[in-house]
Amino acid sequence: MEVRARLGIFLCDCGKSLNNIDFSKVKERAEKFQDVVYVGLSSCLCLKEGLEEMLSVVRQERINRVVIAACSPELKENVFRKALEEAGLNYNCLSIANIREQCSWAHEADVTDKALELIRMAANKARLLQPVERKDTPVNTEVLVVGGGFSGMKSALELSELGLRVTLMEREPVLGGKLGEFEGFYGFETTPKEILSSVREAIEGNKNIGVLTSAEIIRVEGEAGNFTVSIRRGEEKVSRSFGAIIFATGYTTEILPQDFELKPDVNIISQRKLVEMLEAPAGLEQRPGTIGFVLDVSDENSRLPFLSTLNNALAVKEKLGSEVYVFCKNLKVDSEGMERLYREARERGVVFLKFEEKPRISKEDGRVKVEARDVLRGEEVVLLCDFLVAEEKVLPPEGTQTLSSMLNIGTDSRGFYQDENVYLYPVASERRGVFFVGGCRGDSDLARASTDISSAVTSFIRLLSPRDVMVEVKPQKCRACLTCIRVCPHSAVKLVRVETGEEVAKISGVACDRCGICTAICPAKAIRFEGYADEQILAEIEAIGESL
Amino acid sequence: MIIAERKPLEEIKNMLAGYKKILVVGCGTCTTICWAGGEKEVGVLSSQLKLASSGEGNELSIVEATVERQCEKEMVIEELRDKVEEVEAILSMGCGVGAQTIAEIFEEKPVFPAVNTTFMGMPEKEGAWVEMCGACGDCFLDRMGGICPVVRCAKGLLNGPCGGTRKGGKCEIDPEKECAWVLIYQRLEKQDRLDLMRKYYEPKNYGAVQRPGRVEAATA
Amino acid sequence: MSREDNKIVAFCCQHSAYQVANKAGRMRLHYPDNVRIIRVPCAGRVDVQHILKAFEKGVVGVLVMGCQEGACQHLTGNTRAKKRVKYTEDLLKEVGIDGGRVKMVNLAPDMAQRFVGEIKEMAEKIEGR
Amino acid sequence: MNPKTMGQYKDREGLRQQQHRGCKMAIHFREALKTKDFIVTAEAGPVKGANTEKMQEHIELLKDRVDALNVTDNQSSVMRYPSLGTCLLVKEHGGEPIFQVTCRDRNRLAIQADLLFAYSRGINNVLCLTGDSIDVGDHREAKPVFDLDSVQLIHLVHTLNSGKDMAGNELDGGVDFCIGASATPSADPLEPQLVKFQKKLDAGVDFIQTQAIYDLEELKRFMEHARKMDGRVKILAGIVLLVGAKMAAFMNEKVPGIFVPQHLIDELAQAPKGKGLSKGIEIAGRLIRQIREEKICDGVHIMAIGREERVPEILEAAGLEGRET
Repeated sequence: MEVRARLGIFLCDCGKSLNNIDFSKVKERAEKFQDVVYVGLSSCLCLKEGLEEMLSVVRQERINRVVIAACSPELKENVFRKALEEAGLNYNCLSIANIREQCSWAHEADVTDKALELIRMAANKARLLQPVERKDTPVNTEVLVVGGGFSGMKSALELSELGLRVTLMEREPVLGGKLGEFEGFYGFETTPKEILSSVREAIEGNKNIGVLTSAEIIRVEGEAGNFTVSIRRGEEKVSRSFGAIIFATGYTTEILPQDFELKPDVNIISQRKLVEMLEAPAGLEQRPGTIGFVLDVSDENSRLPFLSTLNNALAVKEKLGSEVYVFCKNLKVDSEGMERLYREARERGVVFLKFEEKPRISKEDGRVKVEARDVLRGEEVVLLCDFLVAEEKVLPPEGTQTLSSMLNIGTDSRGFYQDENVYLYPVASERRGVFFVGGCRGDSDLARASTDISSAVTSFIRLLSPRDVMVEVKPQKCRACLTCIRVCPHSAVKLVRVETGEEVAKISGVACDRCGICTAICPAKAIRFEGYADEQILAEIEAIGESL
Repeated sequence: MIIAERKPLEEIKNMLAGYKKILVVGCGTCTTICWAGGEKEVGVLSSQLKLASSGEGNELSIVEATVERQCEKEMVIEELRDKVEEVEAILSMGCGVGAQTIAEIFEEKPVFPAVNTTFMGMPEKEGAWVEMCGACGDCFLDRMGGICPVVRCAKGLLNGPCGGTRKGGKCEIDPEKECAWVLIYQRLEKQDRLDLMRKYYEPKNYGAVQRPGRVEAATA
Repeated sequence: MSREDNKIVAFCCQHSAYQVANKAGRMRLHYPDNVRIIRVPCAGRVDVQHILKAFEKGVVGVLVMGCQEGACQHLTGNTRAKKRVKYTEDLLKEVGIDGGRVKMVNLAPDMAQRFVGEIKEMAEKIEGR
Repeated sequence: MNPKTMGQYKDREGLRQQQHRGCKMAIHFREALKTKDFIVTAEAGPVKGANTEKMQEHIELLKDRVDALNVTDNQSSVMRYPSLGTCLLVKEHGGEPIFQVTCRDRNRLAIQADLLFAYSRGINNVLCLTGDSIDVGDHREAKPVFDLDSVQLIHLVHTLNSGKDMAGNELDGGVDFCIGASATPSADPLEPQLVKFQKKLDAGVDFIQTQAIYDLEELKRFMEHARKMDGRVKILAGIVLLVGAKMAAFMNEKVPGIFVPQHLIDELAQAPKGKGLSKGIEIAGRLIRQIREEKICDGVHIMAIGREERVPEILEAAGLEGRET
């Protein structure tokens, strides 16, 4: 049965500072609004004293819907809601009129009438607010981590430390990823290989982490808290449930990219080849006297090529003692520690040359000739080197597009996950419960990957806390037209069979991000968004009309 | 599903000229699903009619309703019986079948169509539908790779594409639309059944459905 | 007609435009007081009917204010709103309410000046109607 | 000749000779197809209106210069003087008409009736076409008929030739049409078109007139396919007169199934101001000459849309003026 609304209106003049509102007039007029049983004025509603007074009035007057006319809701809404719950009211029975930022402060002249109208809008809406039930949707706490490189393994370890079960999936037969391809991090005591083997060991000894190698995702269904993932391992296909999925699928490099117009050669080589040489210098016929690096021709966005160049240049100096020249357009040293690496390289005698126009590269007497105009010196430079290390372009790994369309998640212009959407940045995606960490978000280094992992883990923990269902499909009105399923940006709606046997749309409380796009678009008006329901928005509009 | 489109307001206003009390009836089935005449569109049209009539100083009184399936007499009676009494005219937002069903039941009230019924189609994406079937009464999709040239080819050709096919296999009349015959070719080629396309098809029996059409189930 | 009768409704996305309005207030950037802000969770929540209803109630201008294109937390909310605003404009034209009285505005959270400018522009437009 | 008396001619050849009595044209088009090394046809476009003077001039100008004159049927879905009526004018002037029949405006009853009438008036050649879509013309709200398609139309003419109508009824006074069809050598993709082309050949046609072709390599590729399918049918390459670079670019962009290579557009663009048309005539002449010299196909069909009076110049440029027809 509908309980008749008993409205209490609590005005706050913010320490008597809202001088262009005549609160006595507001109080007098607001008392005449429909269903209002109390109007009071405070100067510090958000402080202990003000809150306590409000609570006692709410209890005394048996107020069941509260209107607060004060500062902007995002400032103190949670304080007020909590207080109301103490008084035994559902937190959703509160409507706030923003009479400070959007009224008193926004206008110079007397705005008593406007304030009154804002309060009437809030009161109209308050009358229609429904108590919200907190539903504890069961959430699967096991996490699937896709990609067994550094980022993937680290994510698995961090989650397992919190006592969570993790399945770590890798496409290749062994864990490891790209980390082993680095020669070393200059100035670090441990080598990448050592880091890798220690992480791998930790994974292997961990009871909470299950490892699936040579495994690939073929389908992802469901939503945050309850994903069903179909995985193929050779001939075998398995279907498993997870609460969240962390993608750490990494990146790939195109050695000697197309736009570089170079062909691999005995002495035009990739960074990886150079690393192999550095690992076994004894295998070289003779020590190379000069080694050149060319950078920044095909891709200005990536940091990784700069990082490997600086590291490898220093390693060449140390292990081979060759002369090292680095040709580049712009040197990016914005990652942690890179400035130091750069300085050290210069101190050790690595020569950096800045070009504007692409260097011309040719062969001469079995050596590689690089001709470029050094814009800083303003002169043509000709270098003959024994080896030329060419830039590698950082690209999304194979299968990224397939995964992206399977997940219904977009990629950025370079094809990496998590484009620069400010709200989702850095690791979230438009699908709640799906996160991206490390190299698959564009190029990354260990520091950035580690930050990513922490944010993803924190976000997942937040996902586990119970959420209120605010957006719901009324099954009897649903025509199963699938519109909401098609438009939901978070893939939070699916078709389910209800008891009557009919199929209707159902919104997952966990996956829903509460945008109301489905509510607005439903042609049968079958979706209700508590707090922003049609009748509630229309009631606010009605209040504007009433004074006309 | 049946696809329809809202008529321009001007046309609807002209139909309603002289009537003061109107019942706007949506249909909860096809026209809801194709966004032309569900509960929401009933609200939008009613709002528009109110705005238009009050602008002319002659406000209409509007009753809104939505019938689960306007083509079902029982449902129409159940939902509209009482509401019809208070109005002078009925505006149907169902397909042509729905409007005629209402007209047949409430014979003393004029019934006006607020939508144009356009075709039978499939949703392409949200808010977009494409024609798929022309109800020819003589289905031959088995030989056409599951693509009906009767409605998906601009000319309804049966033996292959016309010479107007545009570059990339687009239709002569609209570079945005696919040439059905190129689609049929590709589909049959994929299934290794191109022989079906190479066969000659006789002129179609356009009399397969005798107008007015009527079907009665043998077991009825 | 007094300004009080010439009301404007601004549907403001809570992620951007609503914050922008607050910011304008904090900066004491004054704007016409006939605007009424309705907070929405995303511009994509605003429906044709909400706008039409506002006009039915005598409101003379409506602004739908959402995030910058490409920066919607819900990806398509602001672009859908833009389409809907365009459609509503056409519906209003059919009932003799001239175009320009409904407008989609895309705002980043720091565009207080722009917000005020848009309100002023709409206020001027409806004053001269 | 009184059509009522047609029934008495049991012998078709006799009928044909009867019809030809008094004709100036030396050879019947069917004969030309058989005997000529290189066949030339041209298009006569009916006018919009009942004033047929200009058409008659064109007919008079062209009838002895080409082997037959095609008469278009509401070309581009633009309503005009009828194809059948214009064919009669060609006959009256002693020319050899090719009656173009599309499926767009008439159902199977109307088409059969028109064909019977045509034959009764000595119109013996029919080009079976689907017809452009209603949407490209000037009566866009018309109901498109397309009761038949071009392949079915070819079959229909054969049915009539066999002395029966489509419903299988005996005809009192049969017909014997020389049957043609069209092809689109520059279609992309070509394969579905070839399937249909094969159906036309299977149905049985005496000649093919292609859509406009400018890229002879494309034509050669098409001819390779066509010869493999049927070595017997006579294929006439369609030549549309270009009047300037603008028109060429427009056709590339807007006219389906036509591709003008860039070098021709450049050539037209380089022509001095006001000389675009002469350049177009030169190009058409050159194309025809090359087709004939390299024996790419059996002839050409010249479409000088709206500029029929320039056809003799094209023939001259092609070195065909003054040849025996």
